[in-house]
Amino acid sequence: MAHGKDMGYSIGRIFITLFVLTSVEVAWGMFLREPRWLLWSGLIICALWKGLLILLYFMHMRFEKMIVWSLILPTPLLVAIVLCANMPDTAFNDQRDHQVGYLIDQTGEVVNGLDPDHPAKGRGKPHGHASELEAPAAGH
Amino acid sequence: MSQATTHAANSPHLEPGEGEAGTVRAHHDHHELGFLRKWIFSVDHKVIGMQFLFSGLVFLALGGLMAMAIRYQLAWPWRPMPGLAWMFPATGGAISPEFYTMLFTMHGTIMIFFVMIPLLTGAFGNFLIPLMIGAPDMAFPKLNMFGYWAMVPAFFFILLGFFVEGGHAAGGWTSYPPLSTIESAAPGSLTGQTCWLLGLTWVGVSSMMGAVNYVTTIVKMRAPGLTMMRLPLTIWGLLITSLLQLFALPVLTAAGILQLLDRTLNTGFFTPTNLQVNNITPDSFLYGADAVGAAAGGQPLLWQHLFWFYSHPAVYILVLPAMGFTSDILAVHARKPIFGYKPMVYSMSAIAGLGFIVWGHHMFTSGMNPALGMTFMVSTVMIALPSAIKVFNWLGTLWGGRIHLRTPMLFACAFVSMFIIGGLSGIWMAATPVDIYIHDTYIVVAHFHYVVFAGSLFAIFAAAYHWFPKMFGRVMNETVGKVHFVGSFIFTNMTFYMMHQVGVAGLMRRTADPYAYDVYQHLQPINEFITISAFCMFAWQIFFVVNFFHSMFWGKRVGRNPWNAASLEWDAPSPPGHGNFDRQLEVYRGAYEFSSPDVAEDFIPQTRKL
Amino acid sequence: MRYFFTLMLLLVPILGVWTFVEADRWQLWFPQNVSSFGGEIDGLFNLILYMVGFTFIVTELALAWFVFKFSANRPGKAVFTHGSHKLEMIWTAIPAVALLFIAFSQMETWAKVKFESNFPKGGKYTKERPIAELWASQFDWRVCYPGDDGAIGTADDLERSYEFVVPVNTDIVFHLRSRDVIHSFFVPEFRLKQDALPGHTIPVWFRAEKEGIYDLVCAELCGWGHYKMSGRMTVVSQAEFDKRMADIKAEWFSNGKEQGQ
Amino acid sequence: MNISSAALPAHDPAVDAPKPHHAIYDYDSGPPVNRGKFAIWLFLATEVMFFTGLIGTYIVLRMGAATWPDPADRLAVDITALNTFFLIVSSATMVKAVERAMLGDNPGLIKWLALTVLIGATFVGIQAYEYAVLIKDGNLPDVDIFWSTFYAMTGFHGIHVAVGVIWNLCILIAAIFRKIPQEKYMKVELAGLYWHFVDLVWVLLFTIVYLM
Ligand code: HEA
Ligand code: HEA
Ligand code: CUA
Ligand SMILES: [Cu+2]
Repeated sequence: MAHGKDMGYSIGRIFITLFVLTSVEVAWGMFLREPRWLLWSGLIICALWKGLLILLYFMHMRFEKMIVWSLILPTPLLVAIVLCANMPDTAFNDQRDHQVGYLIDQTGEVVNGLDPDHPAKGRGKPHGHASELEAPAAGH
Repeated sequence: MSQATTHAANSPHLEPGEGEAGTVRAHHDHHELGFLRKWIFSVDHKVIGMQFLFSGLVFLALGGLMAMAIRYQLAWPWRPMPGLAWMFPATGGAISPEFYTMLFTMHGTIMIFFVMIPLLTGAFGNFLIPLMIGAPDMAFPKLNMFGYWAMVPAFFFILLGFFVEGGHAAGGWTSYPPLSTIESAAPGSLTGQTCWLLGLTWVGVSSMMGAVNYVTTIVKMRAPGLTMMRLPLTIWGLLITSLLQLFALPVLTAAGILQLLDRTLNTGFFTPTNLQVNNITPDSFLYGADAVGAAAGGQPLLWQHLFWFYSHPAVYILVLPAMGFTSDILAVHARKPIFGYKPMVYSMSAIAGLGFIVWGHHMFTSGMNPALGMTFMVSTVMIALPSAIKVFNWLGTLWGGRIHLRTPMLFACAFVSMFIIGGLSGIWMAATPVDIYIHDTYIVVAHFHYVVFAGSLFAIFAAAYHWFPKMFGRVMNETVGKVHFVGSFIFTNMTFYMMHQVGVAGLMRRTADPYAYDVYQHLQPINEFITISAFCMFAWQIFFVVNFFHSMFWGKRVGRNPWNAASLEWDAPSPPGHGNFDRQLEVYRGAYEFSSPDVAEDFIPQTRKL
Repeated sequence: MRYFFTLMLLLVPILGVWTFVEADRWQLWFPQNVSSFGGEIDGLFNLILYMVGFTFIVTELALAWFVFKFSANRPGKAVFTHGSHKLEMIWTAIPAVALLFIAFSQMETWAKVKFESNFPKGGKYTKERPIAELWASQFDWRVCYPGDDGAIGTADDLERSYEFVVPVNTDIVFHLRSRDVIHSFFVPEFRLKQDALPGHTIPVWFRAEKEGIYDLVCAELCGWGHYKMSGRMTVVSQAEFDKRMADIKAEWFSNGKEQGQ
Repeated sequence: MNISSAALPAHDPAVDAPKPHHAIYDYDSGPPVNRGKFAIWLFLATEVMFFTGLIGTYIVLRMGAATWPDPADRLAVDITALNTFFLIVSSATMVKAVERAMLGDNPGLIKWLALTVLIGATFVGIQAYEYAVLIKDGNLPDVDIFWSTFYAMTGFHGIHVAVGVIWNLCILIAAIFRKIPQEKYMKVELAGLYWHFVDLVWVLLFTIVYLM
């Protein structure tokens, strides 16, 4: 056997931390929606913290040798490369006629399908309210 | 090192991965395997390698036939192909433009995903890895079997596509949306493209299983004394290739699945809004026009980025094992140690590492942000540096050797010669302003056929001649082999070299009839020349096919080590039985100790203790 | 046999160089260049050609020579060496310098052609006021000139299919757009290629320095008719251009707009 | 011909004929890591890259959108939050199961593994329910890019969870009928690593898709 018979850490403690972090995260996400930067940074910190705990303890990485780390270490770099290269062409592309999410609506107009102010004009329907919307006119 | 070299016949049966260091274990179920277990559902890496080899060769013939049809059309557009009227009754045997687009799409797809990758990693990777590292089999033999069986749905879908309505995918092997996602944009985008995507997904699954297995085997199952820096370069090439597959391929799988969703569920990851195909807005874009609409609003460049993030590393997947084969074969037949072993290893790693950050060079004119283009140019140009180191070290290996010009050696030298040509034309394309002009011209076609056909496929030929004795216990006929080499070399250069010239003249790839443009009309004679050379090259392969199958059964029998090579696979019987080796190997040195003054012979096997 | 194989390997650099030398004679070289930056691109192509050509000749000759010399039947063993640190350094450093030189020599021209910040300013046509919008669709080209108001997308726009007329010796900026799939604007004589990306408006500039009629080629696979998606680039003098625009306008309004649609 | 046809070493049937019965010489080289663990980490690296493709697509598309709907308006964050807790709990029970397996405590292993399978299946069930409600309301993947990305990401995560449940179930069945001996605890640990990975991906997905 490669290592000792117990996991080398307190499962309970990690579990409680994860539990608390998730609660904080959900509460944060539900009640702290403005300002955006605060919402996002809080959530990102919580998520990364949780992910790290799972990786280090549940997946036992804290106790693994360098060789196991080396298998997974290139990935963050590659993730960053993929994201960085795609940002200018997709996220911040100013040669686009319309930003992401524009659609043709019932009237044939190009509208922002993601605009929360006009859910019926685009095609996104709010959760659970479908029956309140009229059925679209058929044919075009 | 202290490992048991005794035959511990009574040690309990352990599963792979659970053997303690130095365990020797014996198999007790020595019953003869039936045909099915032995050849079809085999878990023996040698048999699985053969399975990949033969299916790869069959697809090579198919892809080659498609190339011939392509060439026919380019030389004599719209002229009925003699004797093929029954296949295309509508046109009397002539190639229609729809069919032409399908031809090169499937030619590229089949050659890359169903020929080169299966042959290099599937066939030779499987066969050579355990043998060259002195292991009894792969780390996970069952997984290995599934690796081949995952190819079966891939074969099914890729062949099915030819028979569906609208024909097979016709968006190029790059499948750029929206051409490939909007059904009314091309006949191949009806159902063929879906088959294409499913086929590729399964190839991906197969490669992933294979790659996990190869890396684990190479890292964990080397014979005692075989340190990483004593590995043959073939193994290094295969190891690095597998890592490339592991880290790059899943991105293509994800992108392929997103494209599949675009096609089947009408999502719009890669399709911007408000398009008018055939001058009408496709039904699926209109709200309420049918049950399912389409959430357009995506970004076509996103596919290109994700596709090339895999497919550029993929071209190094196509060449790194080939470089490994070449290095081994050059050293053995020149009776010289590899010149600069460590630089060779580092340069392969550097090619792989840099290979992840150069993919944008396929997108210089695509509308990509030009500042990105600049960074991609610098990284692309720099990738020539490790390639240069490799070329010079190959030359260094030849220098001062005692070269035996046997067939494998000739093919390996041809690889060096033609990889240089293909690599150097890569520099033109890497240069952004020059690529503005030459992108999508025949210079690109010349470039990649020099590296994948004249490069990798020649290395595969070299490897086939070189390791044939290990596979079948017989050598291929030397004279026929040389005849095969001479014709292949000459006709390959005649075919692909002239493509540079028509490319400089501005001829574009993927055109069914280039002469529809005035600017290209004077290029027809040269295209005829290329076509005739290509036909000759294709016909010439009969020497290989006949030699291969004839020698399999009636070739001259040879011993374990016909080339007097030093690496471990030659220590096993030819062909090796189940479990590969009949003694516990112990490794004392690298794989390239040729012509050492310390011994009388001109080679020291890795296993000999001095 | 070794003579024969050496000859084969030797033929590669010999015939290889020869075809490049003769290419011009057989009209297998660049078509004439008529754009202002085309000369620079050809120059850069040639710069790389000379550099890689040199490398090509040296490496191929070395290969042929080694194969010839060292496959001779001679007594004794091969030279026993595992490499040379000094040589590795040399043949890493020299190509590194050469490659960096190649990379950096390209940047200026690339920036000139493609960077929006370098687009001609102060001339008649700019990124904001392009000469026309060029629409690609399966499988034809359409040009949309602004009417009298100089702005595109208004009621007085003039549409014309197939032919794109521009004045000579003027910095031209136009907007490239696509209706359906990806196409590519390619005029070999201009050394200019730019994909038309659906859903995008991509500004492109060039300056044609010679009057004439040039083929406009679609260079990105766009379906079965990709091969015949040709257009025509007509470069005329300023006076002629004004006359042509007047003609186009007259034709457009006399035929009714529907026809151009 | 010259030396190129130099005589090849002769075939010697006594030495060279394939031997049908070989001992298997299996030597464990390289770093002291279990092969299975090594392989599973490689596999997880490919999984990271797979989800990079999916999540990366989401991120760049979202950054490029003019507006993005507040997920709380469209998705049922509350029951998904509950689901998140389930997955975390199941990760913890999985750790217990691995611990029991290491100690050779087969009944304990069965208990904790069964719990893991159960909770995992609940997760899948709740997600299926969520999908059913959404689809009934007409929120199909083709409605807009929000839903497209939503289904692509959560769908592929859901498939991974389902695979994990099946994998664990197989081990559970093996443990019940054949007993997993202490020295084969690695079987459980490998499944556990995959299971935690799926949990980890969910932690990120939940934050990005449901809360941000
Ligand atoms: C095995 C496959 C393989 C290999 C190894 C390469 C190697 C390289 N490729 Fe290639 N490439 C392809 C397969 C391959 N390519 C394919 C299939 C396509 C087309 C895809 C499609 O669109 O369908 C393509 C397309 C392609 C493009 C896009 C062209 C376009 O569409 O406009 C570019 C642009 O930069 C490029 C560049 C390079 C470079 C710089 C290398 C370098 O790695 C080469 C390095 C090698 C050398 C340079 C030679 C040896 C070095 C010396 C002798 C030393 C001295 C040299 C100097 C000082 C210059 N390739
Ligand atoms: C590994 C990859 C590979 C290989 C080997 C080849 C081989 C060949 N290719 Fe291919 N080609 C591509 C990859 C490859 N190609 C790709 C990726 C594209 C781009 C597609 C796209 O644009 O989307 C392309 C496109 C392409 C074009 C451009 C089409 C166009 O743009 O319009 C042309 C044109 O001449 C061409 C020609 C040829 C020729 C003449 C061969 C010849 O060398 C073929 C000779 C055939 C053989 C040598 C096979 C002989 C058979 C055997 C040895 C079988 C033995 C069988 C048994 C033992 C059972 N190819
Ligand atoms: Cu339009 Cu090709
Ligand atoms: Cu590339």
